Order: sequence, then structure tokens, then C-alpha cells
Amino acid sequence: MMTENILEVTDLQVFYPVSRKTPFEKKKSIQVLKDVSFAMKRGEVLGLVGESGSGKTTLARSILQMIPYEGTIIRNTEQPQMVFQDPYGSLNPSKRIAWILEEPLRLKGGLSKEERVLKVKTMLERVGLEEKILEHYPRELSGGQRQRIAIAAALMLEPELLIADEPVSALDVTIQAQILALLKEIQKEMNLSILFISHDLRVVYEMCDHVLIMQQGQIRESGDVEEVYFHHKDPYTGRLLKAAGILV
Amino acid sequence: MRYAGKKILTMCVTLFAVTLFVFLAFHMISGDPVTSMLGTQATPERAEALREELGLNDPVLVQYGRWAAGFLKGDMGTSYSYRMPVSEMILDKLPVTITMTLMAFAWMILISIPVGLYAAKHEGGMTDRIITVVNQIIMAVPPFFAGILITFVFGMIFRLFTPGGYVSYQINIGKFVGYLFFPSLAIALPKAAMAVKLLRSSVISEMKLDYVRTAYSRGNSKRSVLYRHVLKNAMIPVITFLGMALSDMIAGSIIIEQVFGIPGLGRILLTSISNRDYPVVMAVIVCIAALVLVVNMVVDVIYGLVDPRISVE
Amino acid sequence: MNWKKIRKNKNFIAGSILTGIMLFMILMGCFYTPYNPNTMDPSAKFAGISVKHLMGCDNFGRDIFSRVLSGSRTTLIVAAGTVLIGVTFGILIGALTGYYGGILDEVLMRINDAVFAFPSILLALLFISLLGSGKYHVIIALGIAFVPSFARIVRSEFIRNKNMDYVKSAKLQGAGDFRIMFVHILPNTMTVLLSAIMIGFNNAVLAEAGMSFLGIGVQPPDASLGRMLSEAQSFLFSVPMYALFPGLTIILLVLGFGLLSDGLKNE
Amino acid sequence: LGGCAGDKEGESSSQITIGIPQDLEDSLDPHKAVAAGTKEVLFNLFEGLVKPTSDGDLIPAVASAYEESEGGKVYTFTLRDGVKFHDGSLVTAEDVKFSLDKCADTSNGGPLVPAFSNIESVTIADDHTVVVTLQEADTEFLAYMTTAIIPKANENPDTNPIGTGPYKYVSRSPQENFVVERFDDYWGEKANIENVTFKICANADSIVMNLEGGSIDMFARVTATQAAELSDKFDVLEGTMNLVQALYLNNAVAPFDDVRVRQALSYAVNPQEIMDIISDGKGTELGSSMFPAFGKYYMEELNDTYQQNFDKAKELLAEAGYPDGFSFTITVPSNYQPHIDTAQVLVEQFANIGVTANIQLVEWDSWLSDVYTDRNFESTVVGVDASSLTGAALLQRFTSTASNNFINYNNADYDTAFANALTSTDDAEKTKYYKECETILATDAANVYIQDLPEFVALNKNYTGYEFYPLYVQDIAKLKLVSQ
Amino acid sequence: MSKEMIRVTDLNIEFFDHERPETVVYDFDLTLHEGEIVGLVGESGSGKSMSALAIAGLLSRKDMKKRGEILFEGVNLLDCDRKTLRKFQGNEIGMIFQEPMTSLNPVKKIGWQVEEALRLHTELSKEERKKRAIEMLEKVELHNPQQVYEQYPHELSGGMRQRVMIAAAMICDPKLLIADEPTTALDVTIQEQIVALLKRINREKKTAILFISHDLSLVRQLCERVLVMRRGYVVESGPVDEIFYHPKEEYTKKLIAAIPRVIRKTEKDS
Ligand SMILES: Nc1ncnc2c1ncn2[C@@H]1O[C@H](COP(=O)(O)OP(=O)(O)OP(=O)(O)O)[C@@H](O)[C@H]1O
Ligand SMILES: Nc1ncnc2c1ncn2[C@@H]1O[C@H](COP(=O)(O)OP(=O)(O)OP(=O)(O)O)[C@@H](O)[C@H]1O
Ligand SMILES: [Mg+2]
Ligand SMILES: [Mg+2]
Repeated sequence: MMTENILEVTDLQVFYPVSRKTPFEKKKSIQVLKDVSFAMKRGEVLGLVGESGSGKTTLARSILQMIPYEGTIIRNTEQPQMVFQDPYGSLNPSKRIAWILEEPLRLKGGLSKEERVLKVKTMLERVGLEEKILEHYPRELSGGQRQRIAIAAALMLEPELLIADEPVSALDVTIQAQILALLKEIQKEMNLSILFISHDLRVVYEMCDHVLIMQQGQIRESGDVEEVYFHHKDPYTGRLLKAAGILV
Repeated sequence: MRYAGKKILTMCVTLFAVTLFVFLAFHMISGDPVTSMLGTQATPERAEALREELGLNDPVLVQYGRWAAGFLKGDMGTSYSYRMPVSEMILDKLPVTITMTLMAFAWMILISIPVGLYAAKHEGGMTDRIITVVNQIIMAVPPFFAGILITFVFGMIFRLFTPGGYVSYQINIGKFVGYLFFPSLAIALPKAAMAVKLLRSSVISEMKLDYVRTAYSRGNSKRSVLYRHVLKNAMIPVITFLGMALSDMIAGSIIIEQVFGIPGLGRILLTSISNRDYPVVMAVIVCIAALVLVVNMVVDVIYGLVDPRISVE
Repeated sequence: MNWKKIRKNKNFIAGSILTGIMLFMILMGCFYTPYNPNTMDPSAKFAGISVKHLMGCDNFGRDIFSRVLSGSRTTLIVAAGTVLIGVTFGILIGALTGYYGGILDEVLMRINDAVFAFPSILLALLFISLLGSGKYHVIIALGIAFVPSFARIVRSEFIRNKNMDYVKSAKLQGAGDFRIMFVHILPNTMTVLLSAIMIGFNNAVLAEAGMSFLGIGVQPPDASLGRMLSEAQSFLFSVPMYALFPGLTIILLVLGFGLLSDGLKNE
Repeated sequence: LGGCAGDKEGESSSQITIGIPQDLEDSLDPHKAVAAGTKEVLFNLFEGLVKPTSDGDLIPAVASAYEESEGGKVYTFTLRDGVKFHDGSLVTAEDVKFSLDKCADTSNGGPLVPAFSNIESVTIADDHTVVVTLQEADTEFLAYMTTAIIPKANENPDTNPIGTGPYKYVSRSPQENFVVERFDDYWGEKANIENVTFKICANADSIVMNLEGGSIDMFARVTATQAAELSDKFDVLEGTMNLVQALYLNNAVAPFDDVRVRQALSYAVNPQEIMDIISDGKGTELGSSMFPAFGKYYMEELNDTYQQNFDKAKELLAEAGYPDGFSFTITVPSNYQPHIDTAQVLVEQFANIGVTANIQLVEWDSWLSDVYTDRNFESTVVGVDASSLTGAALLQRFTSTASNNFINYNNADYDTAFANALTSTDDAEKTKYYKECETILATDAANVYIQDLPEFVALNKNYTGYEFYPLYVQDIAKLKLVSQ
Repeated sequence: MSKEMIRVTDLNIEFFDHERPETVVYDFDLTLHEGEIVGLVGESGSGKSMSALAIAGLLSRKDMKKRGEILFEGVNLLDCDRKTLRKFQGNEIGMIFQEPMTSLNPVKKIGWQVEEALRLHTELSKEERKKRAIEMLEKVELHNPQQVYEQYPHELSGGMRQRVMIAAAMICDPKLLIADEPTTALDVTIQEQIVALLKRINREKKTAILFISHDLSLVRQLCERVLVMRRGYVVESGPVDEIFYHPKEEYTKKLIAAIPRVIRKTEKDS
């Protein structure tokens, strides 16, 4: 049971419409993902690395059924969560942080107000934020603070599958380390599966068991982190590793 | 093109539905055309004869079919009460309503955009506070009370126009437009006030967004940030309102027509409803509905053009 | 909210004071008016402002102050009822169509357009013919006529918001469509909606007055502010006060609500 | 900005703008037009063989002379020479016969003029003589010969009115205006003012503004309050409306089928107080279905039949089985403020005897169909006018079989008296019978009679020459500029 | 040493929009010379962005208070008139923002936004501007600049938007470039190229750069000096190598220690 695949993606294709000048023009579209297939085991941390614009976010969004796609995606879990690349946009501008963090618990139900507040405070502490932030609106936070709120909100529900789109990019290294540790801890604790999108190869190495290397909407290479990092087959992977100073 | 075709088709379907509803409504409300045509002189025999002559004894749907068939052939029928071709009446009044609406719309734009932007630009300042308070009050003034006040102040005290001195556009276009100056203002004022409020708050909330900071960082003046960056974004929620206000003015100018004694479509509609003169009512409603639908369609298109994130479908 | 903040919120304070006064007057009007609002006193015809008649008397010698008190109540009920119906269904339709889009949107919006083009007077007449006359039927008829404008506003705001990431994240957290619509998105449309409600309230007051010339709505001798206002038009020259007081009352009523809602909005 | 009143003075031709409260939403065919508002305007365009004067007499018009014979059974009319229609053609005997026949035609369910059902034949004796023969003698029949003479050749009488009156039709624009100009080939004394525009002032509340602002020069039927508001730029002429305003009771429904209840209501009402409140005491109190313009039939003494007396009223109510009063509905057409105002005062007065009246406003059209046609009502406040200068015009409707007896009045004595009046050829006898009818209506309290409403005509001081008629008409031809 | 370009003394930033006023930056001091690259690192929420915004003259909200002095070429940006400030902004001072997602105007085309500074500060013709803009987009490694020029922000990925921001900030060759976490959203290869680009313009145009980042290794690659911020205070500053090898503050030490390194797990284990 434990090794069952939590996610299976086969032959995924995604197209985006191209904007038109007038409503009377013909529709056009461009293909962003081409024949993407992979599987993810329960409890694994899968890294997704790739150049900017290669379609990582698009892949994440199609897994969560937010955009139309072709191909099959099988999700063996109830409620996957996502940390959005743009944390600001994913926080409701008219609500205070306290409300935003409590919302998932309210939705799940079964907890009293006090229990919820307690949980929120605990989580806030775990992501290294002070309590006074609860009273703020999202626009009053720094980039890193927003990102941590987004992570906290996603973890609030103790999901089985977490898709994290650049979750630590805006964090300074100490907090980054703290958050990564938190993710690891929770991952272990709850056998959480994480699709970890990042461009930071070192962070991916720290975090992930397996890794997918993406370029221009296609998966160039995949496999065990060790394997890919030190015995890569694709030249693109090589370039990435070199740039990151991992390979000399 | 297919998009436009589809829109027009749905528009026609809507129009069809509206006319059918109106037709049915007429058969449910008390009083029939014959009553008002014969007045107190009606005897049951004469009423019956007239009913037969007008075809009012046929089933409702047959009557509707007859009306619709005629309409499609371009024949709007003859007014029961005026005994004149409906098309003539409509053509006579349509320009009045359209001119007045367009003038009111122009007023609304001319007042609301500069004032709204000004208030937003000077948010919290003395002028802004004055504008906001005045605006709140104007919004609270019922349009028809505004009409009375305008008549009283500009018509009776300052003698800037003659109340009731409406001149038909067929006689003198200049005077016609001149007369509509104040009525259109009366229609526009409360709506303009609301547009100011909307625009102001929309601009203010946009001004807090990050892209505004970016615009400043490039050396834009507050003015150019407002006009070149924020305005378009801030207009998005306002556009819907403006479109609606326009439709509202077309459909709802009756009260102001009444106060200022302007013979427009609204008045024709009102009396025709009272007279159960449904060839006229149907025609006016088709006109108003068509105008409203066109406005809605234009708003949708503009909306899509202004906000690239929304695809037009 | 705490006291310190409320004290700084001028809109809220002014709004609540104004609304409070108006509501108190209306409430008082239910139990006590200086005169019976319908009793005529030929000797007091067009009486001016005095200690006996705070706002003077009308053409029947009825005390205007008493009539304003009882008329405000009627007006408040009609206007509030109308706006309530309009807003409730407007939000419902606007939210559904804006959020789901597609065929539902197409159909509901077309119905919406149709209702909009349908003259509200005819609608009211229809209701009166079907249900019989009375204030409550007018509320229903006007309310329905008010739905489209609210629906349009809400719809466009929903379209704007529904593609934002915060909505998607709420969806992931398991919020149902209705919760997303009404708890997550709706507050973000409040700015626009509140202004519309205010104008709607005003229009409702007027529409009720407008209905009176067809003889539906409030029946004389009962008073309503809109009706008093339109009657007063004939006496604008000799007794401008007669138009002024109901007009002023409408303005203060609407202004109070407007300020209050503004105050609530930015807490 | 907007058109100024001053602009008109530059023009050489004389002109006047007259405000009218409602549009001519009607056929312009004088025979088919039904609305009083249409008829009063068309009065200036059309004439019959005879026409009424402001004194209530009939004088020859299209006919130059007439002769009544066989006790009112045969009427012979000699046509006037050289009377022209507005289109320039001469009036022929053919046209006269056509006009009369058209009104007597029953093929469309009843004649256009109900009294014409009495006509046996209309014959052309020669080019200048038309003979009308009746089935039964009617000495009042001449009054119906005011029926307009129209040209046979006109194909669109509904929209293109052609008559022989002092003014001819120019144009109309719905809800805007109705324009006529002087007919220069008029046979009689020509009108003074060349161009006349009837302007529709649908908003009764802005009439004072329109007058003061100069957009209209005259408005007939301003209210007392409006009259009081006018500046001294205007003359306010006072007359009466020539109608019977009453609380009309449906005599067929309970409790109004009980004469004591009707009388009780009459005792509760004080017409003078109503007039004081709604029109500063102006107006003429009425006690029955007859107004003073009918000099010889009018009975002022009937006004005193019921002096306001609440005790008596309560007593009567108790006798009728309503010691605690009852409640009923007054249906009032919403388009005429004086009736609404009257109803409001009535409500207050009835409250004194423990009767609760509720006002229910209805549209004119609903009133016509529900109250007038279907007789589905309890009571209503309206004014009933006379379509011609005959006693029958007011009294016939209360005969039990009359089709327009909307109050369902049913009294055998009344029917007899009325029949006698109709057939009597002697004027004195006729008057006696009509008075008997009036008295029956009053003592029977068929309706709660109130008043003949005052009529105030506001006329700019630049004009003069306005005359009141005992009928519901506006005679524009007599108006003239003061400078003329 | 070369000419002094900007001097910030005793900058304090305080917010008033909550119950208690919050000071988010205390006594910030910074001097930047022509052609110098200075790094600003620190904890998230420590006030880096706020200081940067203040330096770029972009903090003007009424509910906040600023004290101190920011001298740019002899002009105090904190109290000079707006017109002078505007002349600098976009032209002499360029700014790259941290949040590429929201920092672009959603309803304007990329091209329009990139060339805006040119429109405001130069007399270039439309065609020339477009040429420059496309050149710039190319320089920041966008593959299809012609197409991107015509697109709207929501059609780009996060990284692409970030590069658009960079292109827009550098289009006028500013003398001072403030880069608030310019490479966070970029993958390493692009990151490398951007860093190279920054280095090149610094070399060629003598552009001074204030480089805000939390990536200490990047800072080390690029900067000569570095400031470390924590909770609104500059806790440490000095030449990069010194800070890197001889950190004095506990926090700095932690920062350095936390840099993720790829130490093969096999090695780790051993
Ligand atoms: N409007 C505001 N009201 C109150 N506090 C605010 C407001 N805006 C920002 N802050 C606070 O100012 C502090 C500094 O924010 P700043 O954006 O400068 O951080 P930063 O160093 O850039 O962090 P990051 O690396 O996460 O972007 C934060 O603690 C933030 O909560
Ligand atoms: N709404 C859209 N319309 C059109 N094109 C789009 C849209 N969204 C994304 N794209 C395009 O799809 C491609 C992939 O975008 P995506 O956001 O998935 O990239 P990414 O891998 O997440 O990049 P990054 O690391 O920079 O965030 C890009 O070329 C982008 O321009
Ligand atoms: Mg991405
Ligand atoms: Mg920051």
C-alpha cells in the first residue's frame, strides 16, 4: 500500500490561447506542455527543475485541474494542496491573515474556535512568524512573510500531496533552511508527498528523492537525485548542474 | 465573426422572449384596448364589434404570431389610440430619447472621470473630502427631486431655460439640444456621483498595487501614473456601471421626461401602457430592449478589450 | 474593531448618528405622532412652520411633520424591501453567472436583459392585476425590476475575481463553490456593491412614488415620502417647505446609510 | 439656451400655445373620438348643422335655418351657402347625409351617437335641404344635430380631420402637441389668432412653472392652489366644469342597496367643507345629478336635502343594522387629482360616523373596465358630464335599463318620470318631469352628491376673450391678443 | 576611490496604520560609490525592501514616517520636490522589484511597459524605442522578444516576468540600479546570465548596484561590500570576504552556515 503511486501523469498536453486584438479574430493557441508523463510515489519528494518558462507552473496547475489539458492525470488523494509561486495573489486581499489561516480548518470542520486559533498560532510559529502578523492584511507583509503564510495555509490541512511552486524562493537562507526542515519534518511525520518545484538545484538536492528535469514543456530527464545529479544523461541537465556550481 | 453572429442571435432570442412576455402580460392585466378606445360610450355590442375588428378575440398566441409576422415584415402596426402607424410615432420620438440619453451619458463621463480621478489623486486632502461629502449628498438626492430643484433654480430663478419650453428637433436642432441641457444633467448627476465614488475607490485601491510603484520607479508623474497606468485598470469595475447606467437611462428616463415635459419614448410607453395600446408598447419595448442589448454587448466587448485577462467568450 | 478605531472612523460615526436619529424618528412615528397624520384641519391649510406644526401643514391642513414621520416608515419598508429583493437575487444571479459562466451565464443573463428591458411599470401593473394591489406587491414587483442592475455589477466583479489565485487556493482547501462565491469573492466586490445599493435605495424610493401616479402602491391618505414629494410639486411656489422636508428626509436617510456603509467598509 | 418666450414676439402672425392635460390619444374622427379631452379640442375644427353658444343656446351653423314639425318628429334643415371644408370643397347635402348616416349606422354594434337610434331616415330634399325624420317625437333632438359634418370624400378621418370649423388641422405629434391654424375660408366670423398649438402638459405638477416660464400661454382647468400660485402676468378666470362630482354608490351591492345607508352617508358629508379644503371654497354644491348650467332644470333647493348631521346618520345606520358602522372601498381613477383629494376628505368625514372608507386608486383604463363597464365596485368618486345640452344627457343613465347605468340604480318611479319627460313636447311639462327625476335621485340618495367642480382658466394677460360654455369645450376662435 | 553616488544617513521608517506604530527600519546608513556593487542581505521581513524603496524615492504614503537623509548626487531625495525626484527615477535610478507577478501593469503590453522609461526620459522615436526594448528583452535572455513584446503579463511565466522587470529597469542605463531579489524566480542558468549581465553593465557603464538578495553565494559572486539586516537594523557591514570569512554577528554566522550545499549524501553519511 505504501508504495502505491499517489500521482500518475500520462501524455499530458497543455495549450494556452493566444490573445487576440479583437473578439472577431480566430482563436489561436500555443502548446506549453508536450507529452509529459511521470509517476509519483506516496511519501516521496519529487523535485521539478527547469528553466524559467519551461512549463513547471503549468504542470502544477494542470495536476490540480485548474486549467484544461489533454491526457490523463490520476490522483490517488483527496485534497492535494498547493503553494503558489505568487503568494500575494493567492491570499484573499480583503481578509486578514488570521482569517486566511483559519479558513482551511473551518472548512474541514470539527474544531472549536479556540482549537483553530491554537493551531494557527502553532503553525505560525513553525514557519517563523510573529503573532502580530495575524492582524495584518496580505498587502502589508514582506515578500518572504507572504510566502510563509502561503506555506502555512497549505500545510494547515495536513494534506497527503503538496505541490509547492517555488516555495522558498523569497526566503533568506536561514528561514529557507527552517522552512525546508519543517517541510521535511512534516513530510516524515505524515508521509506527505511533495512535488517540489524549484530552480535552486541545491535546495532540490537537499529536499528531494527523485527529480524531473524540464525544458520547453518536455521532461528531459528523470530519476533518483543522486543518479541525475552525478550521472546525468541529458546535456541540458549538465548545463544546469554546471551553472549551479554543483558539477565542475 | 462567428462570435458576433452568435451574440446577435442570442440578442434576437432575448428580444423575442421579451415581446412574448409583454404580450402575455397584457392579457393578464385588467382593461383591454377596446375599453380605452370606446371610453364611456362603450356598449357591449360596440365593444364586441370593435374587438372582432381588431382581432382581439383570437387566441393570444395567434395574435402574437400576427404581430410578430407583421413586425418581421417591417410593419409595426397601427396605434389603437392614435390610429396612426406605430413606426411613425417611434421614428418621431426615438431621436429625442437617444439624444437625451447620449447627452446624459456624456455628462456622466465628463463629470465623473475628471472628478473621480481628481479626488483619488488628492485622497485625504481637503478638496477630496469636500468632493466626497458633496458626492454623498448628490447621490442621496432623488433624480426627480434634482429635476425639480434644477427647474426651480435654473429655470425659475436664473431663467436659463424655460421649463416646459421643449422645442422639437424637427423645428430647431440647436434649441432642442439646448433644452435637453438641464434634463440630461438631472439624469446624469446622481449617476455621475456614483461613478465618481466608484472610480475614486477603484483608483485608490489600484494605487496601492505594486505595479503603480513600478510606474513611479520609472519617473512617471502622479498624473501620468493615473492616466496611463491606473485609469485603465480602475475603469474595469466602472465600465460595467457605466454601461448599466446607460441602459438605465434609456429604459428609465420616464420620470425626467415627466418633470421637464419632454415627449420621448418613455412618455409614449407610459400612456400606451395605460391605454393598453399594445402595438405601440410592443414597438417601444423592442426599441428599448434592442438598445439595452446593444449597449450590453458593447460593454462586454469593451470589457474584453480593456482587460486582457478576460477572454471575450 | 475597537473603540480607538471607531473614533477615528468619521464616516462610521457620522453615519451611525444620522441613521440612528432617522431610525429613532421612524420608530417613534410608529407609536406617537404630534397629530394624526391623516386628520385634516381646514383652518391650518398651508400653515407655516410654527411650534404647533414643526414643518407646517399641507394643502389639507395635515401636519407635515406627522406625515413625514409616518411616511418615512412606509418608504423605508418599501425601499428596504425592494433593495433587499434586488440585492439578494442580484447577488445570487450575478454570482452564479459570473462564477460558472458558460450556458448558465448565457441563459440567466439573457433573462436578466429581458427583465431589464421589461418596463418596471408594466411589471408592477402585472403584479397588481395578478395579486391585487398593496404595498407588498409593489415591493415584489419593484424588487424584481431591480435585480438585473445588481446582477450585472456582481457578475462582472465575479468574472474579474474568479481567475485569481486566491480563489484557486480556496478551492484546493476544500471550499465549496458557494463558500467561495459568498465568503471569499463577495467581500472583494463590496466596494462596488455598496455604492450600487445606495443608489438602488434611492431609486426605490422614487419608483414607489412613481407607482403612485398609476394608483398602485401606497394608497392615499397614507403617506410615503416619495408620494409627498411628488404631490408637493404642485405647491412648489407657495409652500416650498412641503417639498423640502420629504426631500430632505430622503436625502438624510440615504446619506446616513451611505456613510454607515462606507464606514463599515473600511472599518 | 432653451427656447425663450420672447422669441414668439418677433413673428408677424399671431399665435398662442395652450396647455392641455392629456394628449389626444384618440381618433381624430369627431364621431369616433371618445375622450373629453379630444372633443374639447376638436370643437374648434368641426361643426354640426347647429352649434352651441356659450349661453347654452343652439344657433344655426352649417345649416342656415331649421324647422321642427309634427311636434318634434320631422326636422328640416336648409344648408348655408358657400360653407367650405378645410380642404376647400363645398359642403353638399350629400356630405350632410353621409355624416348623419354614419353616426346612425348600427352595423358596428350600436350607433355612434346613441340618440340617433331614434332616426328613421335622413333624406336629401334638394341640394340645399336635408330632412331628418324620427321614429318618435323628441323635442330635444336638435341638440344632437351639433354632430360634426364631415366630407364624404375624406379617406382618413381618423388621422386627417377635415371639418368646417374656424380652425383647421396642421399636425400632431404624440405626447407633444396638436397644431391648428386659422381657416381663412370660414363662413362665419373668423378666428382672431392665426396659429394655435395645443401643448400636452402631462405633468400636472409643473403647469405653474410652464405658465410662468412662458412655454404656455393658457391652461384651462388649473386647480385652486395652482391659480393662487400664479403671478399677476395671468388672469385667472373662474367658471365651473359642468359636471356632477359625487361619491357614486353601487346601488346593487350591500350595504348600499339599503337606502338608509346611502342617506346616512349623505348626512355624514359636508360638501362645503370639501370645497373649502380642496379648492378654497370654490365650486358649486350639488344635491342631485344636475348642474347650474342647465338653468331651467337645476334645483338649488335639493342641496339642503341632507345637512351634515352625524347623529342622524348614526341613527340611520343603526336602523339599517350597522350600529358600529362598516367599511368599504372608494375606487378612484388616479389621473385626476381633485377626485383623489375629495376622496381623502370623504374618508375623514365618514370616520365621524364610524364608517371606514379605504381609497383604492386605479388607472383610468382599469376604472373604465372594472367600474364603469363591469360595475364591479362599491363606490367611486368621479365627475359625470353632459355630452349634449339636454336633460337626458345627465338623467338617462339612471333609468334601470340604461346601458351606462353603472351605479345599478333601479327605481320604477324614476323610470316613469324620465319616460314622461322624454316624450312630453311641452317645455314646461318636460321641465317638471326632469325635476321630479332629480328629486327622486336626491331623496333616494342614489349617490352622495358633492359639487360641480370649479374651473380655473389661467390666461396670459396678453390674451383676452375667453368664454365658458355649459359644455366641456374650449372655444379658441374667440380668443384674441390684447393688442388686436 | 571613485565618486560618491548615494549616501543614506540615519534612515528610519515607521508605519502608523495599525494600533501601535511600527518602526520597520532603524538608523539605516549606506554609502554607494560610482561603479560599486553592494549587497544587502538579511532575514525576511527585516526591512530590506522598505529601505530600497525609500532610496528609490518610492515611499510616499501618508501613513508612514521617514526620517534621515538620502543624498543622491547632492540632492536629498527625502525632501526634494517631486519633479527633481522624477528626473532621477527611471533615468538615473532604476529599480527591479521583488514581486514580478504584481509589479507589472496587468492591462498593458510588455513592450509598452519596458520602453516606458525611454518615453519619459528620452526623445527617441517610436521605432527606436521598440528597437531598444527588443534588444533589452534579448539581453535578459528571453527567447522570443518579438513575441513577448506583444504579450500581456499574465501570459508569461514568473521567471519571464522577472526578466521583463529587469529589462525595463535597465533600459535607460541608470547610474544606480536597485535590484530587490532580482533572481529569486529564475533558474540557475538564467540566474547566471543575469548576474553576468549585471556585472557587465556595472563594468561598462559604471552603474552602481544595490543588490538585495538572500542568496549569500550570489552576493559573494557579485558584490564587493555587503550589509546584513535583521529586524530593521543593519547588524553588520563590510567587504564581502571579511563578512564571509570572519562574521562577527551570531546571525551572520547562521546565515552563512545555512547556505545549502550539495554534499553528496554518500559523503554526508561517511
Ligand atoms: N503597511 C504596513 N504596515 C505595517 N507594517 C508593514 C507594512 N508594510 C510592510 N510592513 C512591515 O515592514 C517590515 C519590512 O518589510 P520589507 O518588505 O522591507 O521586508 P524585506 O526585508 O524585504 O523582506 P523579504 O525578504 O521577505 O522581502 C515587515 O515586517 C512588514 O511586516
Ligand atoms: N495564460 C497564459 N496564456 C498564454 N501563455 C501562457 C499563459 N500562462 C503561461 N503561458 C506560457 O506558458 C509557458 C510556461 O509557463 P509556466 O508558467 O508554466 O512556466 P514555469 O516553468 O513555471 O516558469 P517560471 O519558473 O519562470 O515560473 C511560458 O512560455 C508562458 O509564456
Ligand atoms: Mg512558474
Ligand atoms: Mg522584500
